[in-house]
Amino acid sequence: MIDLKSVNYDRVLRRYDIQMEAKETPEDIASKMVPQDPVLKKIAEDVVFMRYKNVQDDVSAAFQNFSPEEIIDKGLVKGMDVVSELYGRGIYYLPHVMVAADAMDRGVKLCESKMTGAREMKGKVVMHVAEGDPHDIGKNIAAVLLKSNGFSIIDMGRDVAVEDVVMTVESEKPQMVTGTALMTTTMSAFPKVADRLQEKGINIPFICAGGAVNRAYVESYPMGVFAEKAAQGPSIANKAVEGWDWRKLRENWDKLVGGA
Amino acid sequence: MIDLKSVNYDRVLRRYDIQMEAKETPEDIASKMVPQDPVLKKIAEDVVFMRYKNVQDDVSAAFQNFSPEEIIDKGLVKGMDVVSELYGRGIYYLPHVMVAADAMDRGVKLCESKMTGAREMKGKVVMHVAEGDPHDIGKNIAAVLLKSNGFSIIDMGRDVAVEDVVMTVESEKPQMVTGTALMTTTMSAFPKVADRLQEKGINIPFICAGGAVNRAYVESYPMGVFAEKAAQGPSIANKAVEGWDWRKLRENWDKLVGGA
Amino acid sequence: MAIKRYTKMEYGSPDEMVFGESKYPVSYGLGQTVGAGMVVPEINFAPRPGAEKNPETLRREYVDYITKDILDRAITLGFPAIQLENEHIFQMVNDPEKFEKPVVAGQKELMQKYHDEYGIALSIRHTIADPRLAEEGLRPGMDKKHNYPEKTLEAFEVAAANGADLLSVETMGGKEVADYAILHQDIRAWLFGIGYLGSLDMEWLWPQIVEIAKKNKIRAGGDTNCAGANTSMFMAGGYLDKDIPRTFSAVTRAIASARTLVAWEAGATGPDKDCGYEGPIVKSIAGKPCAQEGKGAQCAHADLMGNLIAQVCDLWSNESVEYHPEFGGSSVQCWLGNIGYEAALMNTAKQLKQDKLLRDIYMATDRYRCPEAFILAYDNAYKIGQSIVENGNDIYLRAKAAGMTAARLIEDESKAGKLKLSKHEQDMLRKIITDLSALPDEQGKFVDQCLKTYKDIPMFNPRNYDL
Amino acid sequence: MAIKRYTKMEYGSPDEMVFGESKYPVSYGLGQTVGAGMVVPEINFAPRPGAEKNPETLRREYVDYITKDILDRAITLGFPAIQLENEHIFQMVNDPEKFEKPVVAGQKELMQKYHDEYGIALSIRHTIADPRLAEEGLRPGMDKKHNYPEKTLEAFEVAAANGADLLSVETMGGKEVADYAILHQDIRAWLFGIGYLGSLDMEWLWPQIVEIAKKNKIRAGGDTNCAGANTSMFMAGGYLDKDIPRTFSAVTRAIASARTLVAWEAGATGPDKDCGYEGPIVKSIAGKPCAQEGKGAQCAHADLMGNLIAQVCDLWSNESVEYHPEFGGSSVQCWLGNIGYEAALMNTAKQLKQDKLLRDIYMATDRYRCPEAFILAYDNAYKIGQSIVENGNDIYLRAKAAGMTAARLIEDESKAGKLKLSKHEQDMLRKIITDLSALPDEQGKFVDQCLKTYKDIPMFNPRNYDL
Ligand code: B12
Ligand code: B12
Repeated sequence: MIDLKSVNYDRVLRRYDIQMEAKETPEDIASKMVPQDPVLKKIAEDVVFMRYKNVQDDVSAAFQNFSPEEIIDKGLVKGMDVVSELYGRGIYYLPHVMVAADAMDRGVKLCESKMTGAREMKGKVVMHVAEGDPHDIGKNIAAVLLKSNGFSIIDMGRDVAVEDVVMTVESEKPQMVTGTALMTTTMSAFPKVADRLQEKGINIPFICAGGAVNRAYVESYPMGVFAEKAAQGPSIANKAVEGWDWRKLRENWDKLVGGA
Repeated sequence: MIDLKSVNYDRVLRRYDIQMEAKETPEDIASKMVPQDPVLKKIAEDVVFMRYKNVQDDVSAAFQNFSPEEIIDKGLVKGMDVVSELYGRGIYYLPHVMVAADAMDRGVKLCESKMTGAREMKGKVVMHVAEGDPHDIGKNIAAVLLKSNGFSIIDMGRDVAVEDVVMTVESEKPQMVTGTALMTTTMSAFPKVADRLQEKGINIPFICAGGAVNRAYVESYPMGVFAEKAAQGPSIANKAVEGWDWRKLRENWDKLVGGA
Repeated sequence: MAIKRYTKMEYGSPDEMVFGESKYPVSYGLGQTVGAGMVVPEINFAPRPGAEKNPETLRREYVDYITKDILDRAITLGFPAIQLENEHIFQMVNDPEKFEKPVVAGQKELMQKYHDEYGIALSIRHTIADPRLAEEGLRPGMDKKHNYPEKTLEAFEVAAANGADLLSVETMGGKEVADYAILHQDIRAWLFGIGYLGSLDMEWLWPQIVEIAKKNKIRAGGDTNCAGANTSMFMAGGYLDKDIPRTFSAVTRAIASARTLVAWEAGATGPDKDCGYEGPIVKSIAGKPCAQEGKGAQCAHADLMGNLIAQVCDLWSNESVEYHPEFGGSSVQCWLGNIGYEAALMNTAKQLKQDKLLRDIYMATDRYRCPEAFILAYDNAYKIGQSIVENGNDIYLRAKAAGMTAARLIEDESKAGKLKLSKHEQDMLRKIITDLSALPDEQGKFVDQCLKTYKDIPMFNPRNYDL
Repeated sequence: MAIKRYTKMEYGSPDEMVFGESKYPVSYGLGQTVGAGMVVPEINFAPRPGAEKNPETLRREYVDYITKDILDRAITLGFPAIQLENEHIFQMVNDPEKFEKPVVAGQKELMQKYHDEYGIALSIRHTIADPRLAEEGLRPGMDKKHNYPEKTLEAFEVAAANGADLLSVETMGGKEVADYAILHQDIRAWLFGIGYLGSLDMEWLWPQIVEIAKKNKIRAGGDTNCAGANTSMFMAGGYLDKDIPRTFSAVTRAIASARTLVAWEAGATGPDKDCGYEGPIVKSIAGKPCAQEGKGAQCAHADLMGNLIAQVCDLWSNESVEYHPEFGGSSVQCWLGNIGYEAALMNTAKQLKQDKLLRDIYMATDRYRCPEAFILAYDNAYKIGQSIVENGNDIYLRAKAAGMTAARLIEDESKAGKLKLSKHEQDMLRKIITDLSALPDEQGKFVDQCLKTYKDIPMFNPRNYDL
């Protein structure tokens, strides 16, 4: 093998990732964001630092002073907010988010078991991966993020037939439906879904996403609203439950998902 | 410089063009196609072999036995048919076609001067290059081919404003209009032309062509019919004067232009 | 058919490996030979959305448009040999008689025409889509809803009988566990999903593919762990991505190579598939030709080893591009131009006897760009290969050894050499080494442990693997 | 400003030339230096149809989408330096204040942000579209219909004042005659149109561009004969094309190089434009950096020298690609990946001190692919350069000499060497040599002859050239 000693790699490549490595630690950021109350703080930190095993105890302990709803909103969700912030700043990686979401989920389940009624969710979302398409990682990530943002999720899985999607939307009456496709030849199911929903008089935003999918395509059929990243799911869903229809979502897309 | 002797270029590149070089000569093919009559034959051969200078004398001589119309149809045009065949088989190159067309043109002019009425053309075509676009070679080639196939051409040149095209089509009443654009940002004039023509109740085929232009784009606005090569111009124009409308041209496009 | 394990390296040293040559060249198709002194470009493509409307629109898209464009451009630019790869879309495996057959036959017919007319060496790889779903069942008889396992086998038969020169597939075995592993950064789960379950699935499927190929006198090419290690690498991404650390991705690749080898152990001859980057490792072990992709596959994804990965390729691919117009022709023509010229460069270097030097420049360019590239530099790939053959008879132990070797190589170089790691990459590397070190030395114990720990992973069903 | 003619070669021998280095490196933009030991990728792009609807949609397309995508991908892949080229569209030169200014300013603003944040070296070339029409008049005051000459100069001013680092243009002078020359295969007409009229037009325009650049403390890059020699090469095409013979195309390139040199004689510093292939010739004469494009510009057109043309480049470009999505990101991201990796390969070769060897492999790959490539191989390019400087003070004689040298080089190699020619190419070559040999030895006589012979060429108007 040729001798590589002479190579000044600065003229070949730059490790911008390392150069930009965040100087801040998760601890720094969390300390600024978590709730003041020591009990809720502990719970939020369990989520932030993925102390999967502590969540159960800390949430149980909190029932003495707080209602299950308060624990969810002011403890668990606050923790997840920190996680989102850390992920956004490039300090946390995706798996952190996944594991933190698991931790939060566990806490939420416990709270729910103590609640008299069902937990009040922001809204309901039906999710699926297009017929013939096995690529479901993106959908799974999006599901986790929507769920940890307070939406109730009906996850239909992958390779889902058009008619099944339509039937489920009809019966579940969600505020929003999502489709994921990673192949040019499976994404053609989206306009079919849209058409069939329209025939049934259903007119909710239909978030479409996935590798091969692009904005122009999604905006070529009714109801379609494009999403590029899983992290955009909650912002779009929030607006959808606020009552924005798909036309308004499209018009404000650039702003909504934070620039081009 | 490194020594290239060791290189077996067969493992790097193949000169398919040379390998396939036509064994037939222009003479072989012409001899099978030109008219039998010696006078007309000579005229046809003047075109085929681009004897620009002989055309005048040979056509003049032919007036003794033939009408100007016969000389055009059975002599000059037959010669041009041979040229098309030679070009199609890759024996003639494009400049041969251009020069042969010049020769034919000269003969036609002479015949026309002897005709009582105007020469009967197959039909009229208005041609232009889109506004802001200076790329006109393709249009010029197409014009030559249409002309030598018996169409009368109104060539509006390049960088032509939408309104000018519309006005000219209105006043000239052609069977077909063509547009050429080689830039993604000038081809957007085509749908505008189409819209304005429709507003005026004009509904003729609008052949659109040029580097950046593609079939899907052209078929996205009314009247548009795509052409990929200048040589496809005459086949499309022939059908247009036969009365095919743009929808029928689109439907039969693959067959019409000879395969994908 | 029996699986013949690799327990020694076919190459005596890393330096023996170079692009365009392999120990066991393979001939097939219309005058094609791969691995015998020449790199061949392999052009991939995806039909436009809507082309799958009906069998005729699909045939037209693949044959009249895509294949014709490709062949025309190959002649236009004077390439002496090209290979096509058709990565089947779902519709073709879902209904092979209707959707697959006309495409396979039509492409071959056109290729034959060009071969006869110009003498250009041509071949086509048909890569069957693996539609099997873990949740429904991976083996025949299990999936009552779609019959996907049966359809998969039928799709191979149809391709082989109608014009395929080379059969490939990217098998899905273990994917449900691998997905979990990626999202939870659990290297043990990965070792179980890909190293173990993935190998088992291949041991079931590949002997059947080899049989079908033999029966039809064509070739069985190979597999790659696109489903796993590429997902991992894709998510690790480049310097703006923060989805998963690249040290994790690098180790998953090494483990995946022990799995990918199974196709060749089951009798496939190569060339393997382009879209797995484990080529250098499996080639070092088996000496069979491999397809790779890098800077000429930017249309399909941005990797961090666009040059390095060309170092020992036999086919040079663009992975895939959607068919659409560009200023320079159609997209498949443009990318064929690009990979065809790269192949020409390599072939000229071979003729000039400078191929090993060009190999080293390729390799040096990206050696330190990321951990994934580093472990695939041919010297390191060879070391990982060695750790696999040393444990060649045990699919668990060899996959574990591959992972550990990769992890150690990265660790050493990041301490002493030019490979830089981010803090998170370092943390992950340490965790991987710790986790792998803690694993049992026996397959049985490992499997028991994993069946217990991972039993609740969504869609995971041990019956898919006869467990 | 005075024109300083080149009458001797800046390089002492062909072997001194290599990619990534030039005698006179140029610094500009945000930390960019070109020609000083590193090849920089230059990424070009075209907006989607419809983006030109209004100034805001155009700005958004160029800035928020295209420029952002490019910068993100450059960081993602770790490229240390890139250059952008914005080839202006008609609307920007037709109404600079409205359409050009926001784009130029917006792109620079975003580039500054990335430069500040990551330290990546960045620069942008603005290539003004030359909309002047021979039929309306090429000089100010002549074109009453559109005022294109005036608008062209305004467009340079606006670009220079609002963020351009480098000004370029592909001038149109002589094009009306060159088009005729191509379609009629008349080499004398070409010599007149490009060698003579084209040079005159540049002598009028380029000193003004250099002035504008100086005033704004930026750089005037260079011209190329896209309008002429590229049209010619494009139409000559590949092995399936039969539009014009490649021997004709090769000679037109050589003649064009004598014209392209004028920009540098008028004080431009380089780097010249990517899209002319005369770079190796003019670089050999002037030692200024040049941009080239080949296998990484397949998106824009298929040439027959995808590798060779990299031999002595300082910038490596993709020529242009329409902005649209691909599996691997947007089209500009995919092609940036491709050319950026090629630049990385060259830069690694430089670091390994193997750059001249890689240069030779590039060159050897396409040396015999076609006559156009053959005359541009750096040794031949150098010889053409010599014939230009020997007649350096006479724009007619030097262009003629360049053409004749190219023709002779092709003739000799086709007789004695490895360069094959088709029968038609041979015939044309003989005709070219005969035609060039028959030309007068004096500029005055030549011009008189041509003015007479070509007076009826459509759109040709001697007043456009002060004749
Ligand atoms: C991993 C992968 C696989 C894995 C999938 C594993 C899994 N569980 O998903 C496996 C191996 C199964 C696979 C198989 C195949 N694949 Co695949 N695969 C990929 C690969 C490499 C990465 C995809 C991925 O996981 N990306 C990461 C995820 C996170 O991205 P994502 O899903 O797009 O999600 C993001 C956004 O879209 C968004 N999002 C997604 N959904 C949702 C939903 C909501 C609500 C929101 C808000 C956001 C959102 O958020 C995510 C990011 O934050 C791509 C390469 C590429 N360039 O895309 C090819 C690719 C998609 N595959 C391709 C192909 C061809 C196939 C096969 C057909 C190959 C074959 N012939 O065998 C088979 C499918 C077989 C079949 N049954 O039909 C092609 C598709 C080409 C085409 N025609 O369109 C690609 C593009 C590769 C290529 N360049 O050729 N593949
Ligand atoms: C030659 C050329 C020029 C020459 C044109 C000379 C001329 N008289 O036409 C000149 C130098 C003038 C030129 C200028 C520019 N050009 Co230019 N040019 C080219 C080039 C290299 C070849 C085009 C060509 O002549 N092709 C050969 C002819 C024969 O093809 P054609 O016109 O398409 O015609 C064929 C068919 O379309 C069909 N056809 C055409 N018309 C018709 C009509 C009918 C009825 C029929 C039946 C058929 C038909 O028949 C022909 C074949 O048989 C292309 C490269 C490319 N990849 O296309 C770039 C290209 C078109 N140019 C391009 C650009 C950007 C420019 C400039 C804007 C550059 C600049 N910034 O200065 C300027 C324009 C300035 C301005 N005023 O706006 C880009 C366009 C990109 C985009 N945005 O879409 C291209 C694609 C180059 C690239 N890859 O970037 N250019």
